[in-house]
Amino acid sequence: MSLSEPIPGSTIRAVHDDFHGDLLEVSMGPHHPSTHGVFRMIVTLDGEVVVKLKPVFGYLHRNHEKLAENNAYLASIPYTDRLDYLCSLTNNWAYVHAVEKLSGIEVPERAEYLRVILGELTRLINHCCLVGFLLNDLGTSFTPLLYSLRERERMLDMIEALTGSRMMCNFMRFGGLRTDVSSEWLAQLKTYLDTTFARYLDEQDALLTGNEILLARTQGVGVLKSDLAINAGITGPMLRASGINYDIRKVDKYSIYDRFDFRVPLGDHSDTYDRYMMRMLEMHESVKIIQQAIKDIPEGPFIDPKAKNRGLRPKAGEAYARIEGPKGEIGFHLISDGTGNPYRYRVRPPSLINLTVLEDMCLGQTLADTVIILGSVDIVLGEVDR
Amino acid sequence: MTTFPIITLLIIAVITLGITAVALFLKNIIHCSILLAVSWVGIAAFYLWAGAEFVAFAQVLVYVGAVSMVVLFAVLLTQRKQLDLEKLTGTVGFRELGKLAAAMVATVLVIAIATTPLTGSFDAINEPVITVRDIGIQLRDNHIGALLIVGVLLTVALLGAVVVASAEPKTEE
Amino acid sequence: MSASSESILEAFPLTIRDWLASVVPLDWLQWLILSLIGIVAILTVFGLTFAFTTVTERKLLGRFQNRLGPNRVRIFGIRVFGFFQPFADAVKALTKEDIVPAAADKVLHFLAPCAMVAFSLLGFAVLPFGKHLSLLSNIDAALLYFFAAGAASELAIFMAGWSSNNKFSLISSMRALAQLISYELPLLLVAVPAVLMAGSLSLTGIVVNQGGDLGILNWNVFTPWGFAGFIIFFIAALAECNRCPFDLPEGESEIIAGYLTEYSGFKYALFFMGEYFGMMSLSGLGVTLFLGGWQAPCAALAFIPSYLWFYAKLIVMILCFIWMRATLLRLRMDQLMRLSWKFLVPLALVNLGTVTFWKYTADWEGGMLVARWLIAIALVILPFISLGKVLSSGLGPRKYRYA
Amino acid sequence: MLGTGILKGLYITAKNLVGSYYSSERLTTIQYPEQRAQLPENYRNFPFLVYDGEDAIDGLRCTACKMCEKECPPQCIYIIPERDEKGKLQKKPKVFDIDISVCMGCGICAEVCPFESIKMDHHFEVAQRNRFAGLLLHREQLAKSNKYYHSIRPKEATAVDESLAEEKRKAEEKAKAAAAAKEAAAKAAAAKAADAAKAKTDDLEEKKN
Repeated sequence: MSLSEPIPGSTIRAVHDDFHGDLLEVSMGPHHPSTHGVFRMIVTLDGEVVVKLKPVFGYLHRNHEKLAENNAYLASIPYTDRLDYLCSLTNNWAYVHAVEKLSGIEVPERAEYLRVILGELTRLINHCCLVGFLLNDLGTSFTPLLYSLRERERMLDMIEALTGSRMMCNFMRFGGLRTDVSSEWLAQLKTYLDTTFARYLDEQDALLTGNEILLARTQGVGVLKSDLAINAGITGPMLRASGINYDIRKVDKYSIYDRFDFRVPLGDHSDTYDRYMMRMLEMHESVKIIQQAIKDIPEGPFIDPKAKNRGLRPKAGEAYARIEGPKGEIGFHLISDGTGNPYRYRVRPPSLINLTVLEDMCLGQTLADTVIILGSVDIVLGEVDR
Repeated sequence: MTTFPIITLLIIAVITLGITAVALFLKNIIHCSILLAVSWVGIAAFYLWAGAEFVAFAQVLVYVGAVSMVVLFAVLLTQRKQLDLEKLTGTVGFRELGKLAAAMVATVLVIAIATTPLTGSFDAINEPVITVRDIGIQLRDNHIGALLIVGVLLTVALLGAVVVASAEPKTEE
Repeated sequence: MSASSESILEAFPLTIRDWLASVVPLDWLQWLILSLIGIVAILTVFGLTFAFTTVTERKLLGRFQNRLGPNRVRIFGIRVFGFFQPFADAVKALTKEDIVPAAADKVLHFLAPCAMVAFSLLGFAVLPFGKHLSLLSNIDAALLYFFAAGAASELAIFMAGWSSNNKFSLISSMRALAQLISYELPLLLVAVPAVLMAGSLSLTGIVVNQGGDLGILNWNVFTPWGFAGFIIFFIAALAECNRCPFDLPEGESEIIAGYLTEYSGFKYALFFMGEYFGMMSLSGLGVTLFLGGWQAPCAALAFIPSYLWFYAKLIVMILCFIWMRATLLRLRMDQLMRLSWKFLVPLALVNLGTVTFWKYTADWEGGMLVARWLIAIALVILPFISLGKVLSSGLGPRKYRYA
Repeated sequence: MLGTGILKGLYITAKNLVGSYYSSERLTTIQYPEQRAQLPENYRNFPFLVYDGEDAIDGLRCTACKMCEKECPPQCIYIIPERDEKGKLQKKPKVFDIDISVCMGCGICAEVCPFESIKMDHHFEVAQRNRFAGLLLHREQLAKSNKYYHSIRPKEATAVDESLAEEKRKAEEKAKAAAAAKEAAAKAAAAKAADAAKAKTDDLEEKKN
């Protein structure tokens, strides 16, 4: 199934071979400390080198899409929180974006600004979480992970004060947001980003980016060639780590992203270290976007009063809309037949599609590297299995 | 080390020989190799009894530390699927050959034991206690040649191993 | 240190021991009692240190990570910041069910933890805890004995890994063997300079050699070869007792708990006891070789008994172990081997060169003394930098372009 | 030079170690049973029914319109309206069950409820011994007073009370206006009737004369 030819030197040969000795088939099973959830890899090892890797997932399948077909449009917004449970606001935004495109609902200015702020805040949460988990897989006994989680807790507390729940926000509605965002909340966010979060970023940078062991363990490991990345449909920081300039915020210019100036970092070596640095640099950019958005956010309605949320019946038709989620391009493809329930409701999960190239990256690497490569792909099983 | 009467010598001998005998007749090969390592500790006990600490600790360090690992690695990597042993040792001729070799080794050992003049009585071991410093001086003065040759030999072997290990197979890019 | 200036505390443990021994009539029985008291003393002191090291480790790790360590264990209503945790752990370890896998090799599975603890305890026999306090002080090949005792612990790890009949344990015992063997060499090589300077293999001789009027400046660690030796020793000791940057045998994120996977209950606790005893005996050796054993830092402080100085330095070294564990990432297997064979062993060999230079230029004075120090420092730093460049060639933080 | 990165890392962890002893910025642990975190006002967990006045069941604002039952995504609300003796639907729920083992606390019921009667609660210690009976909350357990609602969500509760009061006032005005209009209409009708009657009597007189 792998799209590219096997890496020269990795010996693809029979598992049971009396002369060379048997290959060891190890199941890093659904119940493994570093698979970020219920995900299984059947790894065939020649000594420590990986010869074959078969990912097995589906343990967290909750029938999300069939459920949405039997629910009203409004009722499936809380279910999108549970897709990628680390960043529920961007899931909401992607779904609401698709429904607005399907039924032609307008979104007022202030709502657009607030959506950008919350979307970028979720990106910060996801990236600082990922950096922590990646380094936890590398073996530090939880230290960088707990620094990241401490910052994430502060951000989640702010989101809880706004939306009512830390991770299951259910905050976006067709045509805007559920409630308005108070100016004190925005001021509190601004001071937090300028002081505590900035210090966290510098600390994490100093603690890890120059660390010799991290360099040795991640540079040159799990290389994903750019042509394979494009063919496999990889999106998000993984694609940009392979040096391809494709960020949907710049390509589609959806919502009001054209008003903010921010840069998109690109990697040259497309290895695990680049994927890790992509997330670190994107965090700096997201902080810049939020500060610009807070500076010139207009007054006005937080939701389009004419937009009908309850009992929405969009006219028959079909729409696909996508946004740049923290893990890549998350898109919703909705087909409506005029009734209250969507006829077809399809989610484009970036984690699952980024996962398809896991074997190509792990061939020829050691068992310890497969764990970090899986960590750098940044998957959340809720989104992979849906 | 205080000198010990003859009884302790017998105890050590019995224990060591017992362990080696058990090691020979066990079915599980891993158990045999580990019991072999324990018997080397028994031999170190002989040296301790005789008051030669340096040799005893060297024996434990070299044999129990490193050689037992080599034995275990060898046993581990050549683990045959439980083939029956007769088929392996081939025709009857090998068995005869085996007996002959054993006999020759036995005669050599017996001659060696018979010809070595044993020092006076067993119990009163009162030769001067040799400290490590004396061993060092002896090595430096009388056996300097042998010491240098062995040193160079070991270093060459070590560096050879490092070079062989470090030269990754060319196929890996 | 003339006997008269000694404080009564210095010889206090000895007077108790001799008084207890004098009670017994027969002389060989007296010899038995003397050694038994010594053993019991070491076991209690280092057993309690093991218990409280586990809890200090968890509390310090917590504090490193901005959280509180365990503070819930309560005996008769007193909480003492959680320092009763080891007793709770002991009870838990004893009461937990001891599961032995069906296909496991029962005999080896049982023997492995016992062997592990036994071998790591052997090392304590020769460590000079105080001026008079050393169990086997009359052995003159003490250092060789120490390494002989340490070398056998690989056997225990192999037995554990092989007998659990579990793929992950097998991989991890292979890793453990390779790691322990390859890090024993730098450990030995770096101990040789201290022996060379002291002129004897016995550890008490090495500690006495580090005495003298300059106090702390006499310690080996404050000479160029001593400092380099101490760093290499520290790295090798980390690897010898499977501590953090080298805890590959039980790398949690890769092969779960490695050779400990199939152990539970008291055997699991025994393994940890073995690991901590190994850590304490190795840091004890480090203190003896480089940090001046039981020597007080300066003459004025000599009234504090010598065994307290040894214990303080031991605790400082254990805290450094914990600090490493809280910060450093884990190396990959081949990098770990490359670090030992291509970096630590060559540096240790060069260190031998610097110490011979240091010994034969002992009588340089004045201007020549400065030259001696500079040459020695150069002999230490230059190979470190060049080998470091070779080791980390092609690795380094990168500049990123923005689209 | 090799090792500087590691030393920088060690410095950072040491700084955190020392920092955690004095700066509350770093040490954020809350000892849960003894100390409790202050819940933000918008925090939502499981729904509850608001009742005015003293009696829990009569004062319920809920009129059993089943709007929340229809809109609830996991369908975990079950309502049976009250019926009086003649079987006519009353504006009161006889049975109002919420299965909080199914409810995911999304707050859509509170959003769509036209009568401000179901709101999201702050009470999160809901563990029960029995999974089925224990977690199926009935009308009695769900009903909580408006005073409690004010205690957990002061801003929102006051806004709701004002809107209810304002609605009541508008309703009374409409009722008064309607009443006034009715009287006017009645008067007008009466007046018309009177004119008609007068007109009829005039016709009679003209015919008579």
